[in-house]
Order: sequence, then structure tokens, then C-alpha cells
Amino acid sequence: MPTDNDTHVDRRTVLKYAGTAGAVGLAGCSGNGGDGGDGSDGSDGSDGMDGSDGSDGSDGSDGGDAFELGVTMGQMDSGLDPQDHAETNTEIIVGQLYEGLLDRDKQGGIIAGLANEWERTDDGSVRFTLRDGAAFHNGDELTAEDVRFSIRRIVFEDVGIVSPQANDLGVVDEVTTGDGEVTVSFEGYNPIAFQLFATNGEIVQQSWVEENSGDYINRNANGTGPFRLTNYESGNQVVYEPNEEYWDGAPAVDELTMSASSESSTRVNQLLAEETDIVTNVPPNEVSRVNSSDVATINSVASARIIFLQMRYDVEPFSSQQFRQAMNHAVDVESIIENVLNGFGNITAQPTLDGHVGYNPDIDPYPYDPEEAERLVEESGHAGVEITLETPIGRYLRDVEIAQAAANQINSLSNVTCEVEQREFSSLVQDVTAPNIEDRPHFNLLGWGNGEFDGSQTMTPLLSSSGALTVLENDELDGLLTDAEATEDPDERVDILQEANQLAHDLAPWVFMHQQFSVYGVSSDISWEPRADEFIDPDTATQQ
Amino acid sequence: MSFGRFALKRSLQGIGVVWGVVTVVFALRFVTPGSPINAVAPLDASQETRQAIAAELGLDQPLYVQYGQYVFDLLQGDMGRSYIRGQEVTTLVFERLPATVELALAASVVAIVLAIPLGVISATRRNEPVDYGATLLSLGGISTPNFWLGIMLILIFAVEFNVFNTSGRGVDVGDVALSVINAEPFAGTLLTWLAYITLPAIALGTYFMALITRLTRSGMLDELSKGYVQAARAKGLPRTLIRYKHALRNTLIPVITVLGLQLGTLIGGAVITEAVFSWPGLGTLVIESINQRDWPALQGSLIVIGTSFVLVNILVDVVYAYLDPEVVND
Amino acid sequence: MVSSRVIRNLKKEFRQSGLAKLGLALVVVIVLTAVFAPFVAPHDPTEQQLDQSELPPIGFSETTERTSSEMVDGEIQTVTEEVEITPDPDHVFGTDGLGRDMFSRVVYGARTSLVVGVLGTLLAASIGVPVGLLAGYHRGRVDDALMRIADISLAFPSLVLAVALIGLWGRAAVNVPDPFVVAGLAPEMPESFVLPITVVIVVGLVNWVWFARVARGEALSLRGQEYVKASRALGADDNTIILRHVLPNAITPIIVLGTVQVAAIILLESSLSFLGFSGTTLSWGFDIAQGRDYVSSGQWWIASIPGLAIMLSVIGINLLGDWLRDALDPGIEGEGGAA
Amino acid sequence: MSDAGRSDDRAAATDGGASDAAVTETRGVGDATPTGAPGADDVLSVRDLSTRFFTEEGQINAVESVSFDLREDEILGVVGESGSGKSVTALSLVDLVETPGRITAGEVWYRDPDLAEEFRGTEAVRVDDDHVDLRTVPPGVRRSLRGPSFSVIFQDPMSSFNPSITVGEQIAEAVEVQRRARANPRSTRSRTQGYGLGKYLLDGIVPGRDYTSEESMDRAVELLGQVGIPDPEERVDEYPGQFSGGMLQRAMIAQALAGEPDVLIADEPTTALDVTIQAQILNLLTEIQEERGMSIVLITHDLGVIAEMCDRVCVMYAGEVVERGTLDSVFEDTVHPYTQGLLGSIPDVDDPRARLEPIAGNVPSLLDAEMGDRCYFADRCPKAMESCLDKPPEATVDAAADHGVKCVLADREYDPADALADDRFEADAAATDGGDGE
Repeated sequence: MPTDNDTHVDRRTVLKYAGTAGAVGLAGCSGNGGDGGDGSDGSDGSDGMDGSDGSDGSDGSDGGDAFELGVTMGQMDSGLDPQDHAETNTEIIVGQLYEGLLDRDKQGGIIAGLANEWERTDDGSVRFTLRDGAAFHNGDELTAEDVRFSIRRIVFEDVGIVSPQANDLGVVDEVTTGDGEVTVSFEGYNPIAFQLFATNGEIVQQSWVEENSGDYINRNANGTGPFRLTNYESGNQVVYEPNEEYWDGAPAVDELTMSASSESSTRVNQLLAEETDIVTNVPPNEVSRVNSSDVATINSVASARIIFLQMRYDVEPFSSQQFRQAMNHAVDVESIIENVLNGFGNITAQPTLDGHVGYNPDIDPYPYDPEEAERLVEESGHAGVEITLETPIGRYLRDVEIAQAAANQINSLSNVTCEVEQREFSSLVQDVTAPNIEDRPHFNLLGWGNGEFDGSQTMTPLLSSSGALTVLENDELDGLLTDAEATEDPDERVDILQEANQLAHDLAPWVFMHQQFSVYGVSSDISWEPRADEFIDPDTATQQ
Repeated sequence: MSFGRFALKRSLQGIGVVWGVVTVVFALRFVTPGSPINAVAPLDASQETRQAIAAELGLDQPLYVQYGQYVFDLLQGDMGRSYIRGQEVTTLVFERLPATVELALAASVVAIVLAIPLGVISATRRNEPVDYGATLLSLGGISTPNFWLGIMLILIFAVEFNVFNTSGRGVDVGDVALSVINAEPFAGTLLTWLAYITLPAIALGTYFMALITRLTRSGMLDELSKGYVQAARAKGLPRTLIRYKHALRNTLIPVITVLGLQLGTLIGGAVITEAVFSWPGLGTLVIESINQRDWPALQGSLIVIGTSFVLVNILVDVVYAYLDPEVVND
Repeated sequence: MVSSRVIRNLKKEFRQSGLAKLGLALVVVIVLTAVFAPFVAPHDPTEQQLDQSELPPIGFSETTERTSSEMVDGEIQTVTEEVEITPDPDHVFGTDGLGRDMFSRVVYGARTSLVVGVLGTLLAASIGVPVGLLAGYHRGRVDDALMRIADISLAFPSLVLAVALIGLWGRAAVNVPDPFVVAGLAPEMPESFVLPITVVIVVGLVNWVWFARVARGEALSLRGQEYVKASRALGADDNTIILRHVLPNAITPIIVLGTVQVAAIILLESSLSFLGFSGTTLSWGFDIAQGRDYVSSGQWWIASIPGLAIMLSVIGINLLGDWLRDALDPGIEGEGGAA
Repeated sequence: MSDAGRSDDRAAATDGGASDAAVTETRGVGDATPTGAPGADDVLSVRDLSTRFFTEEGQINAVESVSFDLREDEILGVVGESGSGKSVTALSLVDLVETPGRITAGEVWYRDPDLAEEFRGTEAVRVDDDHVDLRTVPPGVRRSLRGPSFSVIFQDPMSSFNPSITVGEQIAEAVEVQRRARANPRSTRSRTQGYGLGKYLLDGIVPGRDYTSEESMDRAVELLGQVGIPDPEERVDEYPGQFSGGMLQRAMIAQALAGEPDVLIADEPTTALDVTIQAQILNLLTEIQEERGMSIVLITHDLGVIAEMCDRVCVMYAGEVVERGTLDSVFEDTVHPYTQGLLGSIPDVDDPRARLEPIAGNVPSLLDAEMGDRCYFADRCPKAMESCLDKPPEATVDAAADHGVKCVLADREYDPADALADDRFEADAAATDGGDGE
């Protein structure tokens, strides 16, 4: 995919990640966390599943108490239209009802969804074969036409709605249907097509969508997912029942309730009071309270989200590579992880996370070394400079505290003064995504979730010249990323991306901070394993 | 002027104010930087897309047409569709309104039931320990931020003693009423309802309890020093009758007016109390809508809040006129 | 304007009322704290000492379980250990989650509260008083228009309107250099004070109506007074009459209202910063919001202490207001409260 | 009519000097001040009544050792400038003095054979024949006498009616409370039976007549008719604001009559009214007094009213009764310079050109600390003499006319040679002004 055409793609993606509310839209469509037909293509480690979630064949097993499961998140949905939102919370709520063609396992590997076979055709298009027996909640069989309509409704503005997910599936040229088959062709080559379809693209029924009003579609659901909607209270709670006709067998849960409390301590209180079973984003200081109770435990997983401090390459003092490296030496990320996050984070050294396509295992983090930092600052000729770190308030786990800690450490260098400016997220994001790089902040904290598990999905928007949030213009890096887009051989592509990561590390456009953990509180009454992509799949939960 | 005419005149004035409220809310959009299209359109949307969206939302029309359309729709109960949720704002707002009303009413009940006797006792036992106690309590009450009080209540009752629920609404008060009406065993639902509403109601009600106590106390002191009280004593009326039938009644008339004006504070307090206790009311919707720039939802919420305020104040004035016939003649 | 009678009444009420003394004492302490914050605060309120975080206040020691986690072979392992945390005499009120000194934060928080309270009140008064005086004096259409605007303005709860305006307009802050630090007297302290200017403007815009109502009421009653009529008969123009006769006589209730408004605006400011609609992080409301996450995990002081600070300052100002009202103008009741 | 045993009590209680004790013996042939036992035709006998207000500024001696008798069927006038203690005296009679005021001494003998019978032999309650000293009976009993025994008409009818309750309802209340009292004379609780907080709250929402009965309401209509209010059936349902001042004062009289009292205390009943209406109200009072044979204490600052209505008169100054007697004796044989001053300040109807001579100076401060131990009028008195610097004695001028006076001039003529220097009180006055506050 040539970078020239990327602008469109990337800018779109921005909205998905940084736009409206909620955490960055990470979760892919789901429904089936179990096995299902294992795909053939490119999914590594897909068999490394925990054995604990044996949801299959749970039908009729509910002899005793009904299995009522509650999930409490930070925020509720923004309407139930699966194709008209761009945030994680909505994705989680809608994802119980709708599914995509492909899916991911707990570790992020690609598995089958509504399509049980998928392949790349000779011309670079992708072909999905729909499974038999998948039906919408209203009883109608899933058809290839529904799939075509769904994809077109997402990517084309003139079909139904202007979807904020329009570019989540790549630059789609056209969708064609065959007998139980759907073929999607792209403009140019799309090396990560399956990654995209495993994360995005929920399928709706054409007739149902066309016959109902927008308000109705946002309050009701007719998907193919493992749960059916029983009660929707906007902004309060959503109640589900198992879809007994689900193609992969009905989930063990008899009644699922999803609700939200914006305060983490409230969520923990609810968990400990046994009012709910799964709570999201338990903050570090609450962890011991959960662990020491006998009703719940902490269950955490490294997420696909990284936190970093962006430094704009075209303004002083950040135009100096030495200065940027100095900043990386000045911040003691280990100590921040230890003290601010109570250890719930992994230090990073490159834009791509361990486990994602293109990760370079040979790069080590910049060591914490204030003296080296001072020396580099001196060398850069910016000694005595005053800088301001802008940070969003309350958007990422402990964001303000992290920014303040980092700024304090920079400030304690003898030759740099650093202050923190707190910004409301939506206004900061407006600046961060300003069309011209000249309008973007000089130095700011940002988080980025990579739902596709592919390094290019971080580096292209954030570090390529044309990226929607870039703070860097470097021909060498641009070249590597362009090459990666056009490379059809996966292994070769990995090599190129690894090289790009090394380059990004050396250029130090960011202060590389950490990889966030998703920290859940889980009731001891249930068994459930979290996923790496922040999606919650209660259909894999079982009663203990 | 007859009572009926007074009520009518007041209602007509109220309609004017509601119209003003609608206009101000509508105008708010135009004194805010940035186009409302930004809330809907993807950041990189092409000029054509933006125009298409503007046309879809009617934003391409001249201002007065948009305004006319908005008022016209509003008169038919249509407040548009949420930019973010895609749902009808009318439904959205009226789904949330009952929770807020329930909370505000519960808080008022807590406040009134405690404050009036406290104010009366304080006034009739002036400078006795109970008066000092009530004075300090009410002073603390009007000086405590309700969100902080809420957090402290959570700390004490929910965390230390684990007696009440700390967030959410539990059951709808309507369900409780329904089970009472249907003669079902309702103790369970009632207890659940209480477990959820008690702390938020106290957190929100304390300020008003303190305010009403102060107003009742000073009003009672004022009334008890008036000529008619002396006259009533001279004609041999028993003390209870003088206090409750004569003095308290006259005290409460101005108290009701002040409370009507303070309804705004009550709703404002409800917004923040909802945030503390995750109460799914209108306040939560307002804050979400602001953060998401969801104009239709924000406008709808503000109009409903403003209109409720106006309605309640008309009601207060009419009740006032009913209690104190002099008002009608003024 | 301030006659000897007024001063005598003030003194008399002050002598008689223990609460007035308490109020004045509280207000004096808070004002001095706010003004001389760099000398009162023992630490830079923004300085983090991560290894000293979550220390309890003097007199309390805490046993908590600390959990840490690390990644071992791709699996996250959590370790929980019991730690006895004893207070550090250097941190009287303890420290927050990032090891910032709570006492210093409370001291600097007083600045924000007081400055926003006073500036917001002044702004509200400078809009409301002239409008109210003109409307009350001229009556007629001006007055009708004002009353309708006031009705509309009252229909929006202050907090809701403030949240909406700040949320929509953004939360700008102005850095005001701290004169003591600039002069080199307190070099350890933050160089500037962050003034949340949007908050000041918005609370002024939201609360002017209370001043307008009171000023209008006074003007209405004063315009009928003989000396006002006489001045008019002598040909004095309206503005002169308003400035010379009406304003000086209306000033007492306005001062009393102003005092109550400072308290109300402090509460409003704390609510706004609690909800995250402020431009500064050195604010009691902000600290309560931060401390709220720690309430259930045992670090009660992070949220409690700033709350007590708000309560004490507002009590102090309210007592001062009661004192002024009793001494100057027994006629007004506590109407203008808006939290 | 007095027996020795009781006189002893009296002597001990009155705290009088040796001269007082001497006159006590001669009561009935014109004692200087009524210190003896109440006479059989005295409905009310007040002895040495003192009421003090304990304010932040100090103790105020509002009523200072006041004594008088109120006979059956008579109108007793109490006259004096404002601030002379007339109204407080009236309130003291019916025990309506409120904190910080308190009755500190004195006796209020009230003639009520039934009450006397009931308390005879009760320790702590002083009973003398048919009279009972109301200062010694329990407060509840004193309260129960308001209405059936004593009624008060206040100065300002507008403020004496509750503006938010109909006039009829308020009069009916006064009827109702007596009805209930008769039904259950000894229980004060029963008078509010069925009227607690709960009833109140209902009443607050629906202005109702939970307390009063239909009979009481009918009686209220009847009373309104009797005091000359036209269309009483309609006017009962009107609010005080809908009444004119004169009508409202009539309504107040009707209210005062509701309990059919023996003693009616009219505290400046006409001050707040127009001159034309004043006459109507006074006529009404006279009519009522004649019809019902009540005794009236008429308090006023208007000697004209006194002259027209009263049988006997008490002149009050600085909390004390300074001159007292039948109307004729006080008006014709005026002794006290203060009374003379008051008489001089009313315009002479016969000679409109005659100069009106107001009394120079102001009513003195009643602050205990600032009151010297002398004649309180001395500083304003045109005839002040050296001997006025002592407390003046009580003296009888004309025993037959019950004419007594508190002035040295009672038994000697004014001698200009003894006159005090003009600036004698100026230093005092300056001190007083400075401390007065305003």
C-alpha cells in the first residue's frame, strides 16, 4: 500500500483510536472464544489456549443455580449499531451480539468466525467461505449478501451510514459474492487484510437494517453472536440471554448483564460486594484489596496498548536527536512502573510490542542514566532549555501521574526544566491530530492501542511522514514502511518491520514508556481468562 | 385578580421563559468554537462528506431555518437524534429523567423531614444546647461539598461497615411501588431500593437540610416575634397551635419560594452526586454529552432541566399564592 | 458609605457572637495561608517523591498490603506483601499516591479556591450590580427584559451551566508568576500560580444574576425615597443619582451577598475541579477526585483532608457572612447560595 | 375588710418603707397608694408590679413597682408618653412578657371565686377571699385565663392578625379554644387535641379548619356582627389584608370578646387608625362595656381619649405610676408637673389659638445603670427643686377621689427659690447620649 494513499486510511484510523470516548478501540469482533474451525493463515500460537474455558457443550448443564454473570466497565455503549461506533466499551457490549468473519483467540491469534475458511486469491483479494448454520437472532440464515452489505455499509459512505470504521478494513475496492463466499478486493495490495478482518467488520442483516430506523438499530440488535439482547437501558445496563441457536453452542452463562461505573473504586466495591463478576481497569492501589478478599482475584494480561511521550522532530530542542535520546535516558520508566503502576506495565524500547508482527527482540530499552542524559543535552546545545509536557487527564491508566513523574525526572536534570500541562483529552487529541504538523504539540503523552497486532499499524500512523499523528519525518523510516506495505512475503515483511523498529528506537521520536496491562477483577465464583485485545468474552466464562 | 387568573398569567410567563431557555440552548452551539459537524464526521472527512453530513443534519440551512425547524420539532416532542448514540434524544432524556427526579425527591424528603422539626425546635429553644447543635449542624451542612460528603459516606458506610451500596440505582422506585400495589411481598425490593438510594439521598439532601433548617429557624424566630403571635397568646391559644398552625405556616411560605429558586442547586447537586454514585440520571448524560460534543443530547438535557426548573417554580408560585392570598393581589 | 454606625454595629455583633470570631479567625488563617503559601508550605506541592508515596498523616500508621507484579516468561505474576507504613514527621498530613506532600497541596489549594472565589464574585458583581441598579431604577422595559433574562439564567443550575460552558469552551489557564518566588524568597516553590481563567469567567457569568436581583431590589425600594425624588426634582441626571444615592445605600446587602457568593463559588469551583472541569491541578476538588480512588484501599486521608479544608473555609466565610448580615442588614436571608 | 394576719403578708411582700406601712392601716379612707388587700369590687388589684428586661446593654426597668386597682364595670385609663411602660404593664397583667423580659416582683390579684376555692389551702398560691394572686398560680392556669378572664386589644390590628389565615378562622379559634377548655377544664392538652404536627402539615397544603368547629365559626360570624361589621357571613372568609384598619380593629374586638372576658385590656386601640374611625372604635368599646359590664384597662397616650372614656386614670412615667385618681381629680386638681405637662400638650378645643406646649426633653433611659436614685422627671421638670434629687414619696392628695401622686409637690407649693440650676442635668444628659448608641 503506497504511503501516498495512506493519508486517508490513517486519518480515519485516528478517529477509531483517538476519537470520541472510551479507551482506544481495540477489541475485535468476537463471540467465539472457543475453538471452532482453526484457520489456516498466519495465526501463530493459536493453540496455546487455556484449557479452562470449556464452554462447549454446556447446553442443558444448568441444573442448579442459574449462572448470572455481571460485567462492569468504565463506560457504557454509545448505541448498539455495530458499525456506527469506534470505541472499546461499545465494542464489548455490541460484540456479544454481533460477529465478524474472523475472530481472535485470547492471545490475539486469528481464528475462524462466521467464515470458516479464508484465503488470499491470486490478485491480492481475499475470499471468505461462510460457515453453514450461522443464523441471525431473528432466525434468518446468514447470507453472503448480508456480508456484502455489511462490509459495504462500513466502507462506503453512500451505503446507509457514514461509518467511523470506514478504513478499519483497508481501502476496499469492491465486495463480490459467490455461493456461500464473499470476496473483498482492495485498492493495491493489503498485507494485513486478515488481521483487519479478525479485528473489525461485524456482520448485520441487510433486510433488518434497511427496514428499521437509526434509533431502532441503536436500541435493538439482530446479530449472529452468542448472546441475544433481552433488555437495553441506555447508559445504565444491557442484559443478554444466551443464543441457544449459536453455531458454536450456547454459552454457559444464563444471564449476562453489562453495566458501567466510571470510578474504578466503585467498580471494585461492586466486585467485592458480589454485585458483579468481572470489572475492568482495576487501578494498582486497589489490587491488593481485591487479592486479599476471598470473593475475587486479580486477573491481568499485557494489553496491546503502549504509552509514550511524543517529541516533535521539527521544533527545538526536540529537533536534536541527542536531546531526544537524552530524554529517554532521563526518564526512569522502571521506577514509574514500579511506583506509579505497582508493576503493572512492561518497559518498551520500540513502537512494536512483543508478540506483534515486526517486533525486534534485539532492542534493549534506553537505560536510566541521568548523567548520560545531561551529557547528551549539553552536546545537543540545548542546555538550560525549558520544556512543557502536555498530558491528557484520566484517559490512560494513571496518565497524569505518569506524566508528572516523568517531567519531575526530566526536571531534575541539571540543565533542563520541565513542567506539566494537563489537557482535556478531546482538546489534546484535536491538537495531536491537527492536519499540519506545525499545529501539533511539541511534547506530549499519548497512548496507542494496536488491535491488529501488527507493527505497521503503530508506525505508519504515528511515525511515517504522512501519518495522522506523526511527530517525525524521516525518509529512511518512510521507505521501510512503504516497503513493508508492498511486501507479499510475510517473513520478508517481518524483517523490514524489525529494521524499522530499530531505526525508530535510534531516532527516539518518543520517550518509550511502557506497555499497559489490562487488569481485571474477577469473582472467585467464575473462571474466565482475559484477552490481550481488551475485548471481554463472557461466553468463555464458566461457573466454579 | 382571581387565583385562576394569577395561575394563568404565571403559566404564560413560564412559557416565555421556556422559549428563552430553548433559544439560549440553541444559541450555545453558535458561541462554541468548532463546528458541530466535527462531532459526527471523521476527522479526515472530505469536503463533500462534510457537506453531506451537514445536509443530513440540516446544518447547511440558514440559522433562522435551523432554529425554526428545531422549535417546530421540539413542539412535537422531537429533540433530534444523538450524534454519538444514534438514538432519539427524547427517549434518551426521558429514560434518564426518572432516576434524577427520584434522587432529587428522595433528597428533598430527607432534607425536609429532618430540617423542619430541627428548625422549629432550634427556634423555640433558642440558645439552648439543642439550638447550638442544630446551628452548627446546619452551618456544616451548607459548607460541605456534597461530592465530598458522598465519598465520605461511601468510606464510612460502604467500606468500613459495608451496609449500603455505593453505586448504581438497584431497583426502580416504580417497581417497589408496583409490588406494594400488587400486594406482593415487597420488603425485599424495598430494602434493595433503600440500600441504593440512601447514601446518594443523604449526600444530596444534606445541603438542603441545612439550608431549610437555617431558613426555618430564622423564619420561626421572626414569626414568633410578630404581633399576631402575641395576639394569639393573648386570646388563649395553646402553644402548639401557635407554633404549628400560625408561625410555622407563615415561615414555610417564604421557605418554599427559596427552595423553588434553589431547585437549580438541587439539580446541579444531583449532577455531581450522580457522578459520585454512578447514578444513571440526567446529570451523567449531560457530562457524557459535553465530553462527546453530542449536541442534540446536550441540548435536549439542558432544555428538560431548564423546563423542569420553570415548571416547578410556577408550581411554587401558584402554591404560594394559594397559601398566601396577598400575593395574588400584589 | 461606611458610617460610624455601621462600624459600631459590626463591633457590637462581633463582641456578642462567638461564631463571628471563629469565622473571622478561619478566614484570616485561610487568606494568610493563600497569600504566603510559598512560606507556609514545607514542600513544593507538585514535587513527587515516589518512594514516599501514600504516607499517612502524623498520628496514624497503616498496615497495607502492597501488590506488585512482574512479567515472568510471558505470564504476569503478582506478589502481595504486608507493609507497615509509618508517618513521616516531614509530612504532617501525609503524602498522596505520588508522594506529594498533602499539607503543601492543601496550602496551595487555598490559593486556587480563594482566588477563584474572590475574582469570580467580583466579576459576577461587576456584571450584576450595574445591570440590577439600572433595571431597578428605570423600571419599565429594561426591568422587564432583565427579569426575563434573570429567569432564563436561573433556569440553568449553576453547576450544569458551568460544566457545559467550560466543557465546550475548553479550560484555559493563565500562569501568574509568584512574586515571592520571582523575588527569590522561596526558591523551592513553583514559579507560577495557575489561574483557571475559564472557571473564573464562567462562574462570574453564571452567578451574576444573584447580584442583579439584589441590586434591583434595592434600587426599586430606594428610587421611591424622598431624597432620591428630591435630587431628581433638582435636576440631577439619572446616572449621578444612581452613583451618588442609590449605589451607596445598596452597598451593604451587596457586600453581604458577595460574602455568601465567595463561599458558594468556592464550592462551585471545587465541584468543577472534582469533575475535571478546571484548568489547574492544585485544587482541593481535584485532590478529592484523585484521592477518591484511594478511599476504598485505605488511604482515606488523600480525599478527606482537602474536603475538610473546603469545609472549614466555607464555614469561615459563611460565618463572616452571617456576621455581616446580622450587623449590617438583618433584612436579607441566605438566598444567593448556589453550590 | 382587711384582717391583720393578711396585712402582715402584704407588708412583707410590698417591700414598702415605714410610711407605707402606716398608710396600709388607713386603706379605705383614701390611702396614697393602693397597698391594701383587694377590695371586693376590685376585679383586679395590682401591687408593686415590676418588670425588667435583661438585655445585652443592661437591665431595663420597664415597669417599676406599679400598683393600681381595677373596679368592676369601670374603664381605667393608663396614660403616658411612649416608653413610659404602659404597654409592658398591660402585657405583665396577662403574663405575656417575653424573654429577655421578666416580671421580677409584685402581685396581680384577680377576683375569681371558683379559682380561689380551688387553690385555697394550696401551698405557694396566695388566696385572699375571692381573690387569687395570679403570680403564684401555675403558668398553665395563667394561660387558661387568657380569653375567658382577660383579653387584649392591640395597637396595630394589621400586625395582630395572621395575614395568611382568614379573619373568621382566627376569631373562631378564640371561640374554639374556650369551647374545648369548658369541655375539659383542667387539661391544657385537650385544647389542641387532634392538632399535632401531622394535622399541621395537612393544613399547610390545604388551608383547612381542622381546629375550629362549625359552631365556633357561627359564633365568629355572630361576634363580627355584634362589633358592627356589615355582611359578616361573607367577611369571615376574607383575609386580614382585605380588611380596612378600622374594620380589622372591630374584628380584633370581636376576637377579644370571644372568650367573654371579665377584663379587657385595650392597648392603644385607636393609635393606628384615622381620627374619624378612632371615635367609632371608642364608641364601640363604650357600648360593649356597658352591655356586658366588663372592666376595661384603656392604655393610651391621648389624654383626650382618657377624658372621654375613663372613670379613673393612672399617669405613668418612666415605668412608675406618678399620678392616679378619678378622672376629675386628676384633670382638675393636677399635682404632678408631668401630668400638667401632658395636659398642656393637648390642644384646647375651646381656644384653638392657645399654644401647644410639648414637654421639653426626652423620655429617660430606663437602663437600670443610668437611672439615678431621684425623681426621674426632675431633669425635664420645670419645677425641679433640690428635694427632687431624692426619691419622691407617695402622697395622698384627696383620699375620697383616690387621688395619689408621687411628687414632692403633693404637700408643698413650688418655690422658685429652690429651683435647680438649669445646667444641673446637662452633664448627665451628655453621658446618657454618648452611651445610647444611635
